[in-house]
Amino acid sequence: MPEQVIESFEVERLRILNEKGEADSSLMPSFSPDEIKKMYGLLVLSRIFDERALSLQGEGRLGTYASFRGQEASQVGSALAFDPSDWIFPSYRESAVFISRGYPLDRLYQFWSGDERGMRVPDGLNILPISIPVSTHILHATGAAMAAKIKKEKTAAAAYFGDGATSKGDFHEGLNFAGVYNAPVVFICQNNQWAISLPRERQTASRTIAQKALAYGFAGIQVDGNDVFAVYKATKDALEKAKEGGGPTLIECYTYRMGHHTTADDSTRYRIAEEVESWKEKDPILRLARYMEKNGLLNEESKKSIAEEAGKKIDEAVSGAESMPPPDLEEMFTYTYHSLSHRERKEMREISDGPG
Amino acid sequence: MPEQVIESFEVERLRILNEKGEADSSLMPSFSPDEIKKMYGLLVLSRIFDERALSLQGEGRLGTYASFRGQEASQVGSALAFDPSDWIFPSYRESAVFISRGYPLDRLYQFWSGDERGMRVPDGLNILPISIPVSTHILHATGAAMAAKIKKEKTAAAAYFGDGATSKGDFHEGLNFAGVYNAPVVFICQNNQWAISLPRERQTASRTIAQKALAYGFAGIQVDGNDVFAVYKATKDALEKAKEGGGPTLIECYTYRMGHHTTADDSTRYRIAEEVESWKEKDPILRLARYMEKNGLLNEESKKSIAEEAGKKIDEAVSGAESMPPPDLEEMFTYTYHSLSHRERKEMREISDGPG
Amino acid sequence: MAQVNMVQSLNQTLAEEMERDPNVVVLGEDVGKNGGVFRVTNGLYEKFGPERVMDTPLAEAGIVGTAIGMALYGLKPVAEIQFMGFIYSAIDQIFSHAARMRTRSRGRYRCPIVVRTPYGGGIKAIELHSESTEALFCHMPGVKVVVPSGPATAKGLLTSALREEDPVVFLEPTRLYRMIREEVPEGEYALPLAKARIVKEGKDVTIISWGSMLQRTVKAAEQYDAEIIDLMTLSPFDEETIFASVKKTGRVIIVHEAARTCGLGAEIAATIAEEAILYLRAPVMRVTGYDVVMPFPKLEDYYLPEETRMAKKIEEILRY
Amino acid sequence: MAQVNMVQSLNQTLAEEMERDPNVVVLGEDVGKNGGVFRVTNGLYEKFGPERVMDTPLAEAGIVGTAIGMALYGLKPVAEIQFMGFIYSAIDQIFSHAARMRTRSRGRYRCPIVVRTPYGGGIKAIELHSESTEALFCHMPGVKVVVPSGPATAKGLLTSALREEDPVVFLEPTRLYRMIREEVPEGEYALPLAKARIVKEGKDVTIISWGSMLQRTVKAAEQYDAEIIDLMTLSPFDEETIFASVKKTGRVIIVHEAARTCGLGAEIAATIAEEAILYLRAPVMRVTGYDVVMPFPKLEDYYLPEETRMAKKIEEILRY
Ligand SMILES: Cc1ncc(C[n+]2csc(CCOP(=O)(O)OP(=O)(O)O)c2C)c(N)n1
Ligand SMILES: Cc1ncc(C[n+]2csc(CCOP(=O)(O)OP(=O)(O)O)c2C)c(N)n1
Ligand SMILES: [Mg+2]
Ligand SMILES: [Mg+2]
Repeated sequence: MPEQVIESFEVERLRILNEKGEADSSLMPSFSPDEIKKMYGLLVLSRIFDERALSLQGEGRLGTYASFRGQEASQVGSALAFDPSDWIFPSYRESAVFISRGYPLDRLYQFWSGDERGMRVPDGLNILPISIPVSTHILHATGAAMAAKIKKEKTAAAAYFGDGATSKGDFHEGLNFAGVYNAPVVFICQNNQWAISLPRERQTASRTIAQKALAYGFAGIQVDGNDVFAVYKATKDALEKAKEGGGPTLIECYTYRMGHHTTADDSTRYRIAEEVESWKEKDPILRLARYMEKNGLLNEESKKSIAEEAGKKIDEAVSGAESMPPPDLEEMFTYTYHSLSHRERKEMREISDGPG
Repeated sequence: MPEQVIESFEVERLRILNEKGEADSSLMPSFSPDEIKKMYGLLVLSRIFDERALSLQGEGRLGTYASFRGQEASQVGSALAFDPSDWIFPSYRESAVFISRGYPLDRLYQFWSGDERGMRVPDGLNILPISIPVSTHILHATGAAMAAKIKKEKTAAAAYFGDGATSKGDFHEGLNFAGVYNAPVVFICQNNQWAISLPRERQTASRTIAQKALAYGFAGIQVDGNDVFAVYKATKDALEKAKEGGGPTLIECYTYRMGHHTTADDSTRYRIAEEVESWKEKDPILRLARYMEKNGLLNEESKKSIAEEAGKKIDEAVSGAESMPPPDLEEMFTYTYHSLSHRERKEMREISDGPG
Repeated sequence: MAQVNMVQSLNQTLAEEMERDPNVVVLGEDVGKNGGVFRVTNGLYEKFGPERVMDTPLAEAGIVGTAIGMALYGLKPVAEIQFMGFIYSAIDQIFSHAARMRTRSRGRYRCPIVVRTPYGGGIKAIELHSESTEALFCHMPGVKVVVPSGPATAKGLLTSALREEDPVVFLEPTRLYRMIREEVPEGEYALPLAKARIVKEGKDVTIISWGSMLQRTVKAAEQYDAEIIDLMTLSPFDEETIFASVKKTGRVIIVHEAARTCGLGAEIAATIAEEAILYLRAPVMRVTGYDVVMPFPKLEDYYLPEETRMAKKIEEILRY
Repeated sequence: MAQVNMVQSLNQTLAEEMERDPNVVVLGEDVGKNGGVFRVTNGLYEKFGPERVMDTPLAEAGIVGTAIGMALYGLKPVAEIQFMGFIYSAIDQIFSHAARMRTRSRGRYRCPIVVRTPYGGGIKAIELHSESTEALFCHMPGVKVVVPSGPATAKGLLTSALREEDPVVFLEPTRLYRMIREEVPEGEYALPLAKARIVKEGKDVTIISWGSMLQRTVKAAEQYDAEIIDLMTLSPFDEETIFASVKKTGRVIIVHEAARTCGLGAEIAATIAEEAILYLRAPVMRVTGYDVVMPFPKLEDYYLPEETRMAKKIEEILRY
């Protein structure tokens, strides 16, 4: 047995819907027309949310904002696969996950305008506030999944993160714990090819993100992240497996960040226009629209009315967010601890003695 | 291309010398008889060093000590593969690496007696002080290797660590950086099946440690860690590859911790005697001795004289260590910064005003 | 009431609270079969099983990070960090997440984890096994820091920590684990957090101390009419008890094992100077570890504040 | 001498030192082609190439940990942490290794890395982009902490940091990056570490401040005969300059942006109280951030000490 092969592995890639809008029927989940329309509606709503956020930011009405343009299918497709009882741990680029989960749109704008109250998640909605530090929330998803298992509840947890996040120790520890405890958790990596200015190839020398799961003894799969059906199916399968006791899954949604990293970024400094251009044809909404058109689920008219309806929701959300009264100064102290500390009480008095 | 295999991988295991002392000549590196005798001598010296340390500790003459019994081949075999210009980043269980590198034996005992001066590495010896925090020094090896590459020097770096260390984020970040920068570094994991009381299967769900390299885009190999030839060969190959620009390698030395975790540990609390017993037949020194006896390189007499010579060296080292004067109080301050801070100077005065 | 040491007291408290509240779970390195390297979790694995007493992989951020996730899900996780010297890689999880979950979600989520860790020197251990960097955690809003000084306070404070709404860093003085035996109340026994304890009343000088240093402080002060305060909760700390004592004695010494610079002693001294300076008859003085890396066993006795050093300071302040 | 802002000054200093010393290398997230998110490393990649200006994977412990390895090998690495809020996961590498390499090896090895990071609020950023937890690093022996307050001190201090024998945490006040333009000496210009700077002499009160707060402090004190000290090196800090000023004015205010409890202000106050109390005509006072998590943009103006709050405190101490 001197030189002996002791393990062998494969990594798969899943795509259902191609760029022409043709679906592989052997893999296609059974969606009702309404479900597909719902998907499309959410993709469009998300896109408009994003566009409006960018323009509001340009007018100084929002703070720094992270656009998810191009990643709508990865977010909507996966988010729709969850049960309401599942727990979602998002990062900062997941507005479409929040939207798909039914998060109040005005609160999202409120958050991005620099107001913590926007992340006061409504009771009963199982999603965490945005995690600003990259990768670190992955461990929380694993922990929640471990807790679900301990409590013998059939819920799963999921963390969303980017390709850059896979480099950090928390990713490693989170996936390793998940493997060891066989926790019902799904790791959803939106590999959008960039981490600010760092291209995917310089982030890690592994050829796929999916294969990183091998290090933890469970499966990783790459999906076409601009194919809403494939993302949905991969997530659904992973969630079912998790809840059946099959353990964690790493899903790499292979997609692209069409915009700048955030509104504070200028991506022309580090990437070429042709690359961005080449992804336009792969647009996830375009692709679903083509499929729907082919299958009589969408026409020019319905397209327009869906967009209009979404636009109206966004209008309302913006005015809702902008009509919220500013936070009380006390807000700053109220949530540090369960109840105010002696010191905080003194400091609050100091502050309310007058400005500054 | 719906469901498509996009990557496939294999993990190999290397063994040259079996438990009966038979070597696979097709894989055997070309050692001179003297080289083999040197290996054997170091294995024996290390074993005696370790045994003496345990008995000194029992007598209260050393502090808490970490025995490496059973892991001698992993340490000596790998350490001998380095050039003097290579840089070694050890953990706390690598006394035999220090010994093979020519580290003064008395300083090792001095260290374990609770005296920092024992880790004053002699000038010109490229090894770092023991890293007590597990896993964290792996990054230093990667950094040193990156530096060697930047400076265009043909040196490699190596980190030694245990199976437990692979769970920590620093392992992940260290290996990922190494992959990205194609750094000349070798990661030597002594998988001794236990991390204090945690068995390997509960440390990670991956079936081998070696396969973790796949996550970073470079090769991992498992070697029989009780086979000094295989360990040597794997390390030598990895070092050569590294220096030729071939990048990093992860080597999993599959071995066993025969003793307690440290002298402060009682391993009967968590593992069964039969398991320990079953590894006795795999003893790395026994195995090399059998090989040498078969090949006329060792007999009862030379065996005895080697042991005696080693014993003498150890005696000298112990009395050397024990005759060192205690450290000056000032020692405590001298090395905090390059030169004493104002505050330290005041504090030093306070202390030298009298005890306490 | 039985005479027990601190390890036993902590162990019993954990067992009792786990009995009482099925949501309490324990996780950390070697806390299971091995019962923890100091045996604080001894027998819990056998009693409550592997789901509630989890031996984790070797990863401190992982331990605290998964504990945070568990807390969010509704459990009450007690994470053990094997030695305080290894908490640094979990600081990010504590500071960036545990401390902020409540404020980040404007009260929707809370993160009531307890992070237990042995701290302090005096056990002749090697590097990073003797840290006492409690001040780091006191600087971070949203975290509470609690330190018992003996078996009884260990029970009272751990019980409260386990019922807290906020994350608690719970520091256990390694040197005292088995040194002191005392009577510990049986059954429910909770000491309120953020309240200090007057160990001994006195008129001439107030000595504020905690955890590992308390027992030495008491000894050092035997000959004096000193009021000794065991701070117990370091953050947020009990200013009221301190001020009341300062008003009485006019002299204050703070004793801690941590390095002087930016230790908690500085904050206490600054607070007293700010708010009670008119009562002071001498400058607030500190007896602390030095501003150096905690030395190895051969020198650690010179690093750690001990009775002679404390007594000298008491003499000095009384002469002032 | 040209009028430049702090970003330009830091950028030029890095370029000059990289020119002078081939061992200086820069590493961090987006420091290469992108020139850093604040453009402090702008143009260095083009000038010195990818081997000396390394865009790293997203991993803060990785950045500092590999920098330590590089330093051990003989390079002079300058690691950038994109925002101070992300330094927490690298604290273990800084505390457990960089700070200890010299003492651990009894002087055989040194670890002269520089960890640069933007710190402080006032730029309307989201969570963890406005931290000012300098005190954490001041509590750790073996690390130096340096903070410039404008373009000129930025050059002088960064030059010295880049020539230091010990690890330096170098904090750059984000709010001031582009706010102040001033003349910066051309060519070699090094300000000694561990030395404070008297920005303005005065008789009535000493105000100690640094980094992000200095410019506001100067404005707030305009109407008063205040002596203003820019501390510049926070650890080890310059007691001599402080004591000399205290002796003159008898009144001290310390201003920092960080949360009050266990901030560096506490240490300075405690030190003054211990060693110069007889010169004090009023308690040492502090104007600081509050003991809460740094709020989001909508409330951050209320968190950050500004001129009115400072002026009030000056009035208070002068009345004392
Ligand atoms: C721990 C941490 N380090 C650095 C940053 C600054 N930062 C914000 S986003 C980002 C890149 C993230 O890339 P990726 O994970 O691929 O996610 P994407 O932005 O592409 O969605 C960086 C470096 C951060 N937020 N957290
Ligand atoms: C960061 C860190 N966490 C915890 C410890 C305590 N500790 C010392 S050794 C050890 C187990 C290490 O196991 P492994 O990596 O397999 O090495 P081995 O001891 O088996 O050689 C632990 C938990 C430590 N030294 N460092
Ligand atoms: Mg990305
Ligand atoms: Mg091991």
